[in-house]
Amino acid sequence: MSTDNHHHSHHFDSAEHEYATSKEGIWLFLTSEILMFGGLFVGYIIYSNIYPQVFQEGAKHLDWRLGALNTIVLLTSSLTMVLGIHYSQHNDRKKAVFNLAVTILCGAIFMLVKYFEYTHKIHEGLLPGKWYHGPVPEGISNIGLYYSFYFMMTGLHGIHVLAGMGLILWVLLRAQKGEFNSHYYTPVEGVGLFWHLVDLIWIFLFPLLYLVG
Amino acid sequence: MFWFVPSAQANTFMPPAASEVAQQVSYLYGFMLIVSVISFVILIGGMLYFLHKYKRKTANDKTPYISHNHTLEFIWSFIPFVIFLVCFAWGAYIYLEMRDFKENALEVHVYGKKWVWEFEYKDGRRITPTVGDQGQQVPSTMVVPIDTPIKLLMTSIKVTPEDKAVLHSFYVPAFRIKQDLVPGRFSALGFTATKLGTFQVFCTEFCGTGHSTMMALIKVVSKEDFDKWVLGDDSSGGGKEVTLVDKGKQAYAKWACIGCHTLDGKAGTGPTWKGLYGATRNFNDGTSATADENYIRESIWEPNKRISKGYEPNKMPAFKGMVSEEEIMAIIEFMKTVK
Amino acid sequence: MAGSGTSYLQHGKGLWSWLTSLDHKRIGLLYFFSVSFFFLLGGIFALLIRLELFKSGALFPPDLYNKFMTYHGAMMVFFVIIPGIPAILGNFFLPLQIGAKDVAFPRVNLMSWYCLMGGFFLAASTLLMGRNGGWIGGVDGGWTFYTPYSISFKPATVVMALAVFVAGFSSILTGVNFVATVHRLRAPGMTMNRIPLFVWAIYSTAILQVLATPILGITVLLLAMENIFNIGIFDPELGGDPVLFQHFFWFYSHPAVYIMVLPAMGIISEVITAFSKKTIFGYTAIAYSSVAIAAISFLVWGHHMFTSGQSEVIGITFSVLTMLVGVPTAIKLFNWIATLYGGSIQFASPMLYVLGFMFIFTIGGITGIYLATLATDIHFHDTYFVVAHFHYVMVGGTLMAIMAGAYYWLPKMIGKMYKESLARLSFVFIFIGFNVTFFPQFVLGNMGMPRRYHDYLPGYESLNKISTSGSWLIAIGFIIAAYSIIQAILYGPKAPMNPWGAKTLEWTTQSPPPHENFETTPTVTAGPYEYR
Amino acid sequence: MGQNGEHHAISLNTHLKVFAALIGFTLLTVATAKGMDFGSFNWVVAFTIATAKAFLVMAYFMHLKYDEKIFKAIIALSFFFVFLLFIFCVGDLATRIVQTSTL
Repeated sequence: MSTDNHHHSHHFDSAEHEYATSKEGIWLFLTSEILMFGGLFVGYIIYSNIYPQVFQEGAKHLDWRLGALNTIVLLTSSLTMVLGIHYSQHNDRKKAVFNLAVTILCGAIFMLVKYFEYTHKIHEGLLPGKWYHGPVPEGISNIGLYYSFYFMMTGLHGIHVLAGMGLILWVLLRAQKGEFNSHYYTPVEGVGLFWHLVDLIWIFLFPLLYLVG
Repeated sequence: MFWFVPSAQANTFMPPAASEVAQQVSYLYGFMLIVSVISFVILIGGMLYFLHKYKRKTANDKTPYISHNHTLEFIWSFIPFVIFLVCFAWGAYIYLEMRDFKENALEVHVYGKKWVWEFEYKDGRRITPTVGDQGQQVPSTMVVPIDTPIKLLMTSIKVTPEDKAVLHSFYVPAFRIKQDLVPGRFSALGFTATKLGTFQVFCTEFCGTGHSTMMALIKVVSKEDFDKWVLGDDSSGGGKEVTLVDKGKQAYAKWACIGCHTLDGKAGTGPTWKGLYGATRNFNDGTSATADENYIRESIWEPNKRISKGYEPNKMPAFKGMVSEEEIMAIIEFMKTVK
Repeated sequence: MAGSGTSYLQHGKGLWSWLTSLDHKRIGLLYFFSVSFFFLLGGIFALLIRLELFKSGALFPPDLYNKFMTYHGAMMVFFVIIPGIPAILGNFFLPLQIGAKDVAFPRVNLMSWYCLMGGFFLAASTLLMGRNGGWIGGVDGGWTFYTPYSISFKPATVVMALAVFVAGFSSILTGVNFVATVHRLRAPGMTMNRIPLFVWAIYSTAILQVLATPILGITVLLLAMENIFNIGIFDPELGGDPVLFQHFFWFYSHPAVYIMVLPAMGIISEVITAFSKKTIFGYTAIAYSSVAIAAISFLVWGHHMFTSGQSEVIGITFSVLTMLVGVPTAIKLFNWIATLYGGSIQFASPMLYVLGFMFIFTIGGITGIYLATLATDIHFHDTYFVVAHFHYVMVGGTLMAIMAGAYYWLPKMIGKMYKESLARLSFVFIFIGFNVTFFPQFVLGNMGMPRRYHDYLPGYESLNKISTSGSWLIAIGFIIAAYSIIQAILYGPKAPMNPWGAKTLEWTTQSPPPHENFETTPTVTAGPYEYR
Repeated sequence: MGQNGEHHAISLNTHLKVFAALIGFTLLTVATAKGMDFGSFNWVVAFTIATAKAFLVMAYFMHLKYDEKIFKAIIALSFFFVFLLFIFCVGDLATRIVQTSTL
């Protein structure tokens, strides 16, 4: 909240008070993110029970190796994020900046892999709903539905990854200027929570889309 | 364009109950009405009494400090709770009865499309809106026998393949029944009529421009009359020679033109057909043309090519490949008679 | 820092200082002006609707009427009553009532106002987009956006969905802010059992805003995608289920009804104690019933869908759960009336509005039971009975409460007194006008007149005429109310610190309050309504 | 006062262990899904593992284990409401009676 290093905003009693409040605000916001993705998950589970074949056929065209790679990339980024926070807390500016940079890099790798997956699918005609013109297995008329969910879920997640990368870049620049120390590191921690949530959603998306289908 | 229906005349508090379930709903409604009036009098009467009695007298009135009273609070939570549960249980009981479709029920299919109702019987007889002898529009009329369980199987369909089927809802106030029609699946509705007469059907799920004119009728007849009607012995005359005008009339109903184009000069979603043939049409792009055979063919096959002033494009689906040349000629002959 | 004696109104000058202000009081006023403007627009659409329905037969083309109805609904729901009380009065008085200097996140607070404005401009821009370039722009199909109808209306529906998404974002941010504020920023001694009931109400509302709105967000996002890419999740032609859309939509929109009415209940508790000079009867019951209503409201959404094609089993489940939500509501009504017992009741204009609320809300609440009961709802669903019911609850309830709150707190907000006679006159017009407008609609619903009808059978005409004339009375009432507020702002005499002799914290600071609310942070030693 | 004083700082060692466990779980979920077939229990296995991973991330990376109770309550509430949406929607779809045309 405050851009000031050692002081706190006028309406808080102390820096500690402000820190705890900000953190609660972030958790509340994450709640709404979980519910938003939750809606999609509920839709996915319902439709995959109505049309099990559609979802099985659809998942066959996904490369689980790329999914697993992305899972590991995101988990690594979560670790470096944690390290970034840790070093910010311990006044180690260099290491903090380095770890934050690695986190952004991991995000970029993730998006790059996604880019290849997307172009491949667009090329093959594996598109959502009405636009699907890939191979149509026998007896299944609405296989596009699977790709509707695939693109909606990964797309929305991808937007969150990009947003998270932007936020990390913001705290990275501030860390570079030495704005964080053991008394004030709320933004790094807040952005970190957001980034972990993005990771958390992927942890569920990966088996859902790539493995069980 | 409203179809004058005597029974739909809203001259009573609720339409007269004309089905088995309707009678039960009326009892429940009566019970709830009495309970609500009593509760309302207790609440608002109590409030008014307190307002009168405890009106501020001086600026320094002393008031008692009453923070709570568990007994009272329990009573006024518990009594409403019991009343609510009674309403629920009674309502659910009637509802289950409403949804209990008899095995031997007479099945009628209901199709909702923009913006007409169509009914189909098991013998293949399909009822669409028609044009009466005086040139007035007659909505689709479902004929059912009295005191016989009826099961309606309903779905929403499209007018042309490019169109989109939307939600409709089949509502018969006199029977106290209502059910949405969802595209792509059948929903069911059952009733047993207990009164002879003609009853109004409304669409109660918003379905677009013609929503408020999407009506139909249910005609309840005696069992004997129904049997006669099934045999085709109604007075509509099977032996009459079918003229081109009659064919036009049929096409007018068949393609649901009736949903948007009136015959009596009133504005609908589309222009009225009254006096249309031979008239000069002014278009949105500033041009104009005479409504001759070619223009009418174009308007049916490619309606969005030229839009008459005051109307929206893309309201009417293109009927090219669906309405045949013969039908168009018949429609034009029919149009000529609508003056 | 502002010196002693300067109010928040003088702290910083010029339009720019307002548009960038982080002061919760100024943001509250920003909301006040923008929401009033939205209300004016929504009201004009309402008058046009009633004008069309004045007599049987068409005055406007059906499509135009359908747009009036849609914009009236969307404007009033998403831009007036949902942000209404929490964002205007909640923003202004929540920190004051708990003795805080500001809300927890002032910047987020300002951002949520900009989100609402952004949402409004997006919504307004749809007026320029017709169906594939139609002659009059705008969305039709109602504020509920039921698929598949809403899928066939591009591109305006896409933009409207985004508008709702952005406005929803504003709602979430406000909710996050208020929950954190109530949890963390209470003055010393202000325990959760001592916070005023208005704060309890806003707090419960905020929880609803955080938990329910995201589902609306994902629903309208899917709707927009459905329109752009035909993804088929809600399109039966591609295997989707339109009824599932309704589930998702009402998962938000039913709690949203309580987002609208819970804060209204909070205002009632405040005003009724102040004008009967008596402590609230059953503080705990009222406070916990707010939370109970918030919690149960998530379990009842299916009562909007009894005829939609959902299963019978789930219909019955939703019906019984809906009955449960009636209990805390009834508790509140009884407690308010019990508060009047033995009081010293003053009929000032805020109190008149509260009494009007009690009258109207009781009718609204009781008729709700008809709609929760399965058998009767089948008859009443989507008829004018429903229209009358939710106007009784949301307009009669929320709007009466917002007027009560506005007149109660206006002296504190702007530091000026209004003319009591004008305020009372506005009440008379609004109260009578409201009942004249909406009571006949119960009867119309009984007779079976469906809602969203552009035209109706001649038999329904006489009651519709009464209803339409009532709408003009309401309009006159609001014009008088607006005049009285403008008159107070411009020429009103200076307001004392505590004109009503109320006990909550906001009355212990000067009118209007200084920049940081209190000269010294108050320490609380007793409950909020200590009229001993 | 002092953010690092009062707050439990998790050691780097713990973080690395958690990370190793997460990677291990990822490999395990791939192995079970691709190498073994539990029939209709595939879902259960995959989701159990995913949930375990989610708990690790929340408890350690997101500090929930050592943070204030209220954060746990907030996050639990959000999952509970997703569950509510799920259970009622499924409740509807599972109990619908499919009507078929007899024509």
